[in-house]
Amino acid sequence: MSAAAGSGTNHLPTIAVEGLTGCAGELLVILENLDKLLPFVRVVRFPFAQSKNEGGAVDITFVEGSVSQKHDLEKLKRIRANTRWLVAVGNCAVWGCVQKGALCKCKAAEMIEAVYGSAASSIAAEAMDAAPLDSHVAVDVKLSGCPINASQFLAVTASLLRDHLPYIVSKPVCLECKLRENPCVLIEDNLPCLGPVTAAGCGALCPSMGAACYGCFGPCEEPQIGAMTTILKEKGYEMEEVLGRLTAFGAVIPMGEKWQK
Amino acid sequence: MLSPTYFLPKERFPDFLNALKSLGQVFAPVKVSKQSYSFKAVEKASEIAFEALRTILPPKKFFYPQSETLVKFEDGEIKECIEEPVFKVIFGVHPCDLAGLGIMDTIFEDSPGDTHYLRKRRTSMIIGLSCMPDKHCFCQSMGTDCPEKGYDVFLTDIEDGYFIEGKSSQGQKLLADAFADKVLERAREAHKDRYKRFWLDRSEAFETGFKVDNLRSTMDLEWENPVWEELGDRCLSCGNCTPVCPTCYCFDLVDVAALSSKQDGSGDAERRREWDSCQFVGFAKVAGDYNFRPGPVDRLKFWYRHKLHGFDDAYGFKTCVGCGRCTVSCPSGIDDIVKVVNILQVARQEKDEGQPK
Amino acid sequence: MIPGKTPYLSVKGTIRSIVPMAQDNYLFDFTERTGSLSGCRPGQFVELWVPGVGECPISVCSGRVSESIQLMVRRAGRVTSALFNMSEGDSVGLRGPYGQGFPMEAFKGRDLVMVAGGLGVAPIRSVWQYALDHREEFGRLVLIYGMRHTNDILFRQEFKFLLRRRDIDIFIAAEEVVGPALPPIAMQLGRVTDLLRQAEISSDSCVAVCGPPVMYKYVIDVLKERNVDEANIHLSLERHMKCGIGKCGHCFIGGKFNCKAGPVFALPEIKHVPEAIECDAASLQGGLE
Amino acid sequence: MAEIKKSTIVIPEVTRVEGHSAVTVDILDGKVENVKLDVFEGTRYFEKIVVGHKYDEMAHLTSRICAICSTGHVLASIFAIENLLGYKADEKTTLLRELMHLGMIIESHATHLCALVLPDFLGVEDLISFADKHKEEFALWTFLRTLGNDVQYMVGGRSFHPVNLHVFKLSSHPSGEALNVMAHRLKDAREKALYLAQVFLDLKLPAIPSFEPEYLALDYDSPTYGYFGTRVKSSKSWLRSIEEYRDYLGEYPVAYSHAKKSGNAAQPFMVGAIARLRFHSEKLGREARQLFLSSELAKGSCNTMLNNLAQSIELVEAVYRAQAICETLLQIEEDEKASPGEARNENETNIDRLLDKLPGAAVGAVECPRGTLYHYYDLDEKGVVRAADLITPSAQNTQRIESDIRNTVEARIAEVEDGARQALLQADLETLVRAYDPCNTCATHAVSIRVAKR
Ligand SMILES: Cc1cc2nc3c(=O)[nH]c(=O)nc-3n(C[C@H](O)[C@H](O)[C@H](O)COP(=O)(O)OP(=O)(O)OC[C@H]3O[C@@H](n4cnc5c(N)ncnc54)[C@H](O)[C@@H]3O)c2cc1C
Ligand code: SF4
Ligand code: SF4
Ligand code: SF4
Repeated sequence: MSAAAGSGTNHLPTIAVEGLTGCAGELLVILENLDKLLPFVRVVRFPFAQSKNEGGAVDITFVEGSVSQKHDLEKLKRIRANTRWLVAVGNCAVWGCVQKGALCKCKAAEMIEAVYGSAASSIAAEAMDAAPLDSHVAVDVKLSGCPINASQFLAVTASLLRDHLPYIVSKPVCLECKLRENPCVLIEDNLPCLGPVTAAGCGALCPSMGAACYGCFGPCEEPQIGAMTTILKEKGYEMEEVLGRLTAFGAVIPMGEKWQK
Repeated sequence: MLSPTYFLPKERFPDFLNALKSLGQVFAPVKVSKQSYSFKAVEKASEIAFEALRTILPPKKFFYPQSETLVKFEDGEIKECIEEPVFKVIFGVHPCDLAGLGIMDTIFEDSPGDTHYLRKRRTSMIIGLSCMPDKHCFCQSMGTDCPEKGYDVFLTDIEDGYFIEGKSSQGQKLLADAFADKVLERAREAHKDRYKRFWLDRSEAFETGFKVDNLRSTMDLEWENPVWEELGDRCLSCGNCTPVCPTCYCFDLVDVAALSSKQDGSGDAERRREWDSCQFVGFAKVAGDYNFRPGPVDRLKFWYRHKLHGFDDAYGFKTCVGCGRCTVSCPSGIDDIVKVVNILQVARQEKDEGQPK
Repeated sequence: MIPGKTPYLSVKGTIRSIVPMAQDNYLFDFTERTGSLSGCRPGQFVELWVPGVGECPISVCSGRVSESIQLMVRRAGRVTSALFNMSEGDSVGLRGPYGQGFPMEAFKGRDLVMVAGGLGVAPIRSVWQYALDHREEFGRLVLIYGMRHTNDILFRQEFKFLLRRRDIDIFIAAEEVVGPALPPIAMQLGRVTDLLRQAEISSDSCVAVCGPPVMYKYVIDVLKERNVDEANIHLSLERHMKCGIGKCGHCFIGGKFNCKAGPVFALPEIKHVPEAIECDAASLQGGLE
Repeated sequence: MAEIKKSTIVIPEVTRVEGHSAVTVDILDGKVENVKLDVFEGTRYFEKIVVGHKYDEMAHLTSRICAICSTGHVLASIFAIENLLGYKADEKTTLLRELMHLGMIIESHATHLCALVLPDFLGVEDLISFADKHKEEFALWTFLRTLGNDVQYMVGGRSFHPVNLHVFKLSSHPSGEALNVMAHRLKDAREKALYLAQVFLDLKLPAIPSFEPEYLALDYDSPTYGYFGTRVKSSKSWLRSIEEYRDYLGEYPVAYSHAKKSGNAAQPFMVGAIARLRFHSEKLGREARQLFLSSELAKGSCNTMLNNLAQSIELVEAVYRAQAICETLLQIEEDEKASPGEARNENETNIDRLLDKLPGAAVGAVECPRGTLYHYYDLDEKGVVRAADLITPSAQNTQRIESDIRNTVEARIAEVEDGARQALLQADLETLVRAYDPCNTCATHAVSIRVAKR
């Protein structure tokens, strides 16, 4: 990999970590795993974690958060222009997460009105409908998760440092769940487990603890939403609730449109 | 010459378990939730769930783990990953699972033999255990209801004790030693009578099943039966039916790259296999995004066909052993093989009858 | 018995040369010192490993494999892209040869028709190279090669020489002109099926076919029009493949592992297998017929 | 006519804090005219996001407000709903929730203190030099945050955005073995926590002229220093139920910032570690209490910079308390083994009856690392959220931060125009903002003071 921003003696590839609108979850995961990366990279930008931050070209930029305001968009465009690999990290950046899920129910302006009241207008001028990065710029790699799984993050970085595209599974959570030999909470406890339509990566965290998957990793490849809805309805969940759960983490927007009615 | 048979009174079971433990770590079904069991390491007889019919995962997991590294690339060289297996004793394997292991053996033994599986398999002892079918068991239909091969020792529950047969030489040696240690008795006529009665009663106990002789042609003739679309509409493509199957062997091979400062790609890496499922969208996709099985219906039909006659040609057997795991672990209730086969057979029969003589 | 070595172990192949053939199609020549690939037959394939990225099945496209083995690779995804980033002297892992290949022995003494569509020309090349090396053992040789765009043509240099030979009839066509007006070799506008109708094909010919999944059905129809015996039609099927040795299940179709029993099948073996040669209507739009 | 001078101090992005924020100070004719803490973290309207969702979804939805305090949000939402339904969790559940919360306190305080604050005092600006030149501090941080994370991982299944905490219960309990290992790790961590507190006890603090604000913190009956409660205590000696939070907090949105501000304009109040220690220092364990007594905090100093020290004392307490909880849980497990068969899940069977209390509304609160967090929910008869109100500690502190900045600039107004000393003032302002550990989900050293003439 070319050390695009390589300055002087330091030939290590460069990385940057940036946040748009999110909860800083990925920033935290990356911060916590930085000691493993430091021998192999030079961190040129990471405002969450350090004060001396450089501008200019970078090899890999990890971006957390959704585009939810004009400020985010300007920043994202700057990032795109300066990085070779743009990696969307986290459900916010890949799917839009909860703030995008909420758009199924009402528009951003309505929400601002409701939350900020009289001060709404100045905020509304800045705000945009929350959207994942790829609705605005080209994204090279998408690593979902809320938050991302640390070992997946390290594997993705390892691939990119070799200049290879990483392999990211988009099989359903059920696979990991069965590999861990968990009793199925959807079958045994009638919990509204979204494992069948959610992308694996977490290691089937929730079902392994006896709880229902609530879809925080975003949808798997071609989620069978129709079948999922049918099954949950048969278990006595009301349509309204099922749609609420399916859309909560921002992913399954087509279903959300039905919810808007 | 027939090998000797033994009797183990139930109160002596802990001693028998100790004999097993002296060979290696013992794994047996353990209750893990209201209705599920799992093969886990056990220390005491009280931990064993003797009533367990089907565990969530079949015993294949011991020889073909969910994830294992096959080959690695280290210091610029391609190297084999050989792991020295530790001896395992798997206790409580029912006839359907024994048949399942037999099928796995065939696949992995077929040339070129799979070293990784075979090494682990040969470093183990399988202790079979009799069972009484529940409403989902249909091993009788599949012809896998009697233990034939793939085990070392088999225990038949005859109320106050177990009637024990040794199959392999390591199994017979275990029994001979246990007999010498007075853990086992020689089986007497009364035991043998009860043993026979057990198996007769058991064969009467099946609540469900179908005829297999026409399965192949039925599957082909009913390939367009409307039932497939109905099932497909309910299919989650979650893949739950395959990891739980004693004969599903499909895997994905993935590379795991180590973080490396070598930017020319010569850094260390591992090649790992992980269980995969034919129910996932990308399973049969080839370059150019052409997918041979694009929809849930296509994948579900493929699965049914594979289970019910897929290996007829390749190996001369069917790959369903009738354990009922897929039926109980499908969140959608569409992997009810017995029900589906019955629907297909009825439809076929109607056509046969409708045909002019 | 338990074999000594894991069957997933590859040997090291070093890139000797890389020749760009058409956009996103490069011909790689590897040296392999252990000689484990030297028994390779036309139509067989190897598993190529770029460590840290993955493996993919690639057909051997040279009729003779000794010290070196040639692979024609199209950049399709992760592994192939990683390979494209490599240069001469770099190494990859290779294991094989796998699969049954074309039954060259059975073809001997008969007319041989070779039908290639797109990248399918790679394994077919090993067939014609073999046949030309053993020219006297075959009857008439007919080579039919179709592609989508004129500038997709692979082995252009080789075709220049082949076209001059009298002992092989060659028909090449593209569906559309893209790039330089027409390449400097005899090329028509049309489809593989059009060429098949032009060519003189005796009903007792043997046929070797390789191309995109959508092509097979139409090729078979034309061959049947020509009264070619089904048993003499051999098709190389592409399937998603991981292990190459009949374990991983990805390429399993209708009771057979494509990697072991195939990838080359005689038509009667797969005719009634669902999915084997059908194709869905959607992918036909703008397709071959 | 005399020239009117207008200058502005701008900290465009405060680094090493969670979230994105900027500080602007307008100075007109030698007087501070305006102070703005501008949080430009994108709007996420959580109060609207949660509407239409079921009560049991609140924990994982609101946890996404903030990664560092996610456990706090999870617990506040659970408490609100349990308060509404009149449900009291059993002892084991309560202890595990407290353990989880302490994990967050350890992790959050350690990260704030070691990784975000210490670099100011060590004089390092980037992570690599921090990791390189101050191995010991860097290792200390790694050790403590990993410990906090692992506690949360053990109880919650994830070090943040936990998946195991639900209304009424935990979906699974950590094994005895895990608790045992954790108890030992916590014991080994005591020394490190004490060392860190000593570092902060010994620090010389920059002069920030703070004035005594009104301190607010949760009040509770438990005999140990804690973070959960349903009453609020004020340094103005009043005590009220959290249900009345609107009366005493008064929240209003500000046009220039996306984080709402709380407080009474005339009298800003402060929440967080200093406030908690003021009210509950007598409940601290021996070691933490000794540290407290030997500090300025015990003398009632209101210097904001002491918030760092206060957090370090809490960290010590948290390590001790978490260990004690692990041991208690192990004891409970022993007792359960001794007398099995006692139905533990009697609560579960009553959920339907509990839901009969719906519709209704209630408040839940927890003391997060940065102060009191309130969640208010109004549920309809099916348990679906009709309205919500979520008030974070940072929102409550905003006004006080602004007034601290104002006071500091006013006291050091000469420095504004003095090139050499200006940089120092800016750096101190940033350190000040950071001392609050504001969780705007962030603040750069590139503080600039622009002097405009008109
Ligand atoms: C017997 C056989 C011979 C082949 N011969 C050649 C050849 O000579 N030259 C050549 O360029 N290609 C050949 N291919 C196709 C080649 O294997 C795929 O293009 C390659 O696997 C793509 O790998 P990738 O990692 O670059 O792409 P990926 O990033 O893995 O995926 C890109 C696309 O390829 C599909 N794909 C992934 N793995 C496989 C696979 N194992 N088989 C088929 N499709 C896959 C994916 O589903 C996806 O649609 C052959 C395939 C087979 C089965
Ligand atoms: S994806 Fe989840 S963890 Fe990441 S920023 Fe968004 S809310 Fe936080
Ligand atoms: S518990 Fe959920 S994730 Fe696991 S198998 Fe059942 S549905 Fe799938
Ligand atoms: S199981 Fe589902 S909700 Fe739970 S962590 Fe995994 S993806 Fe997220």
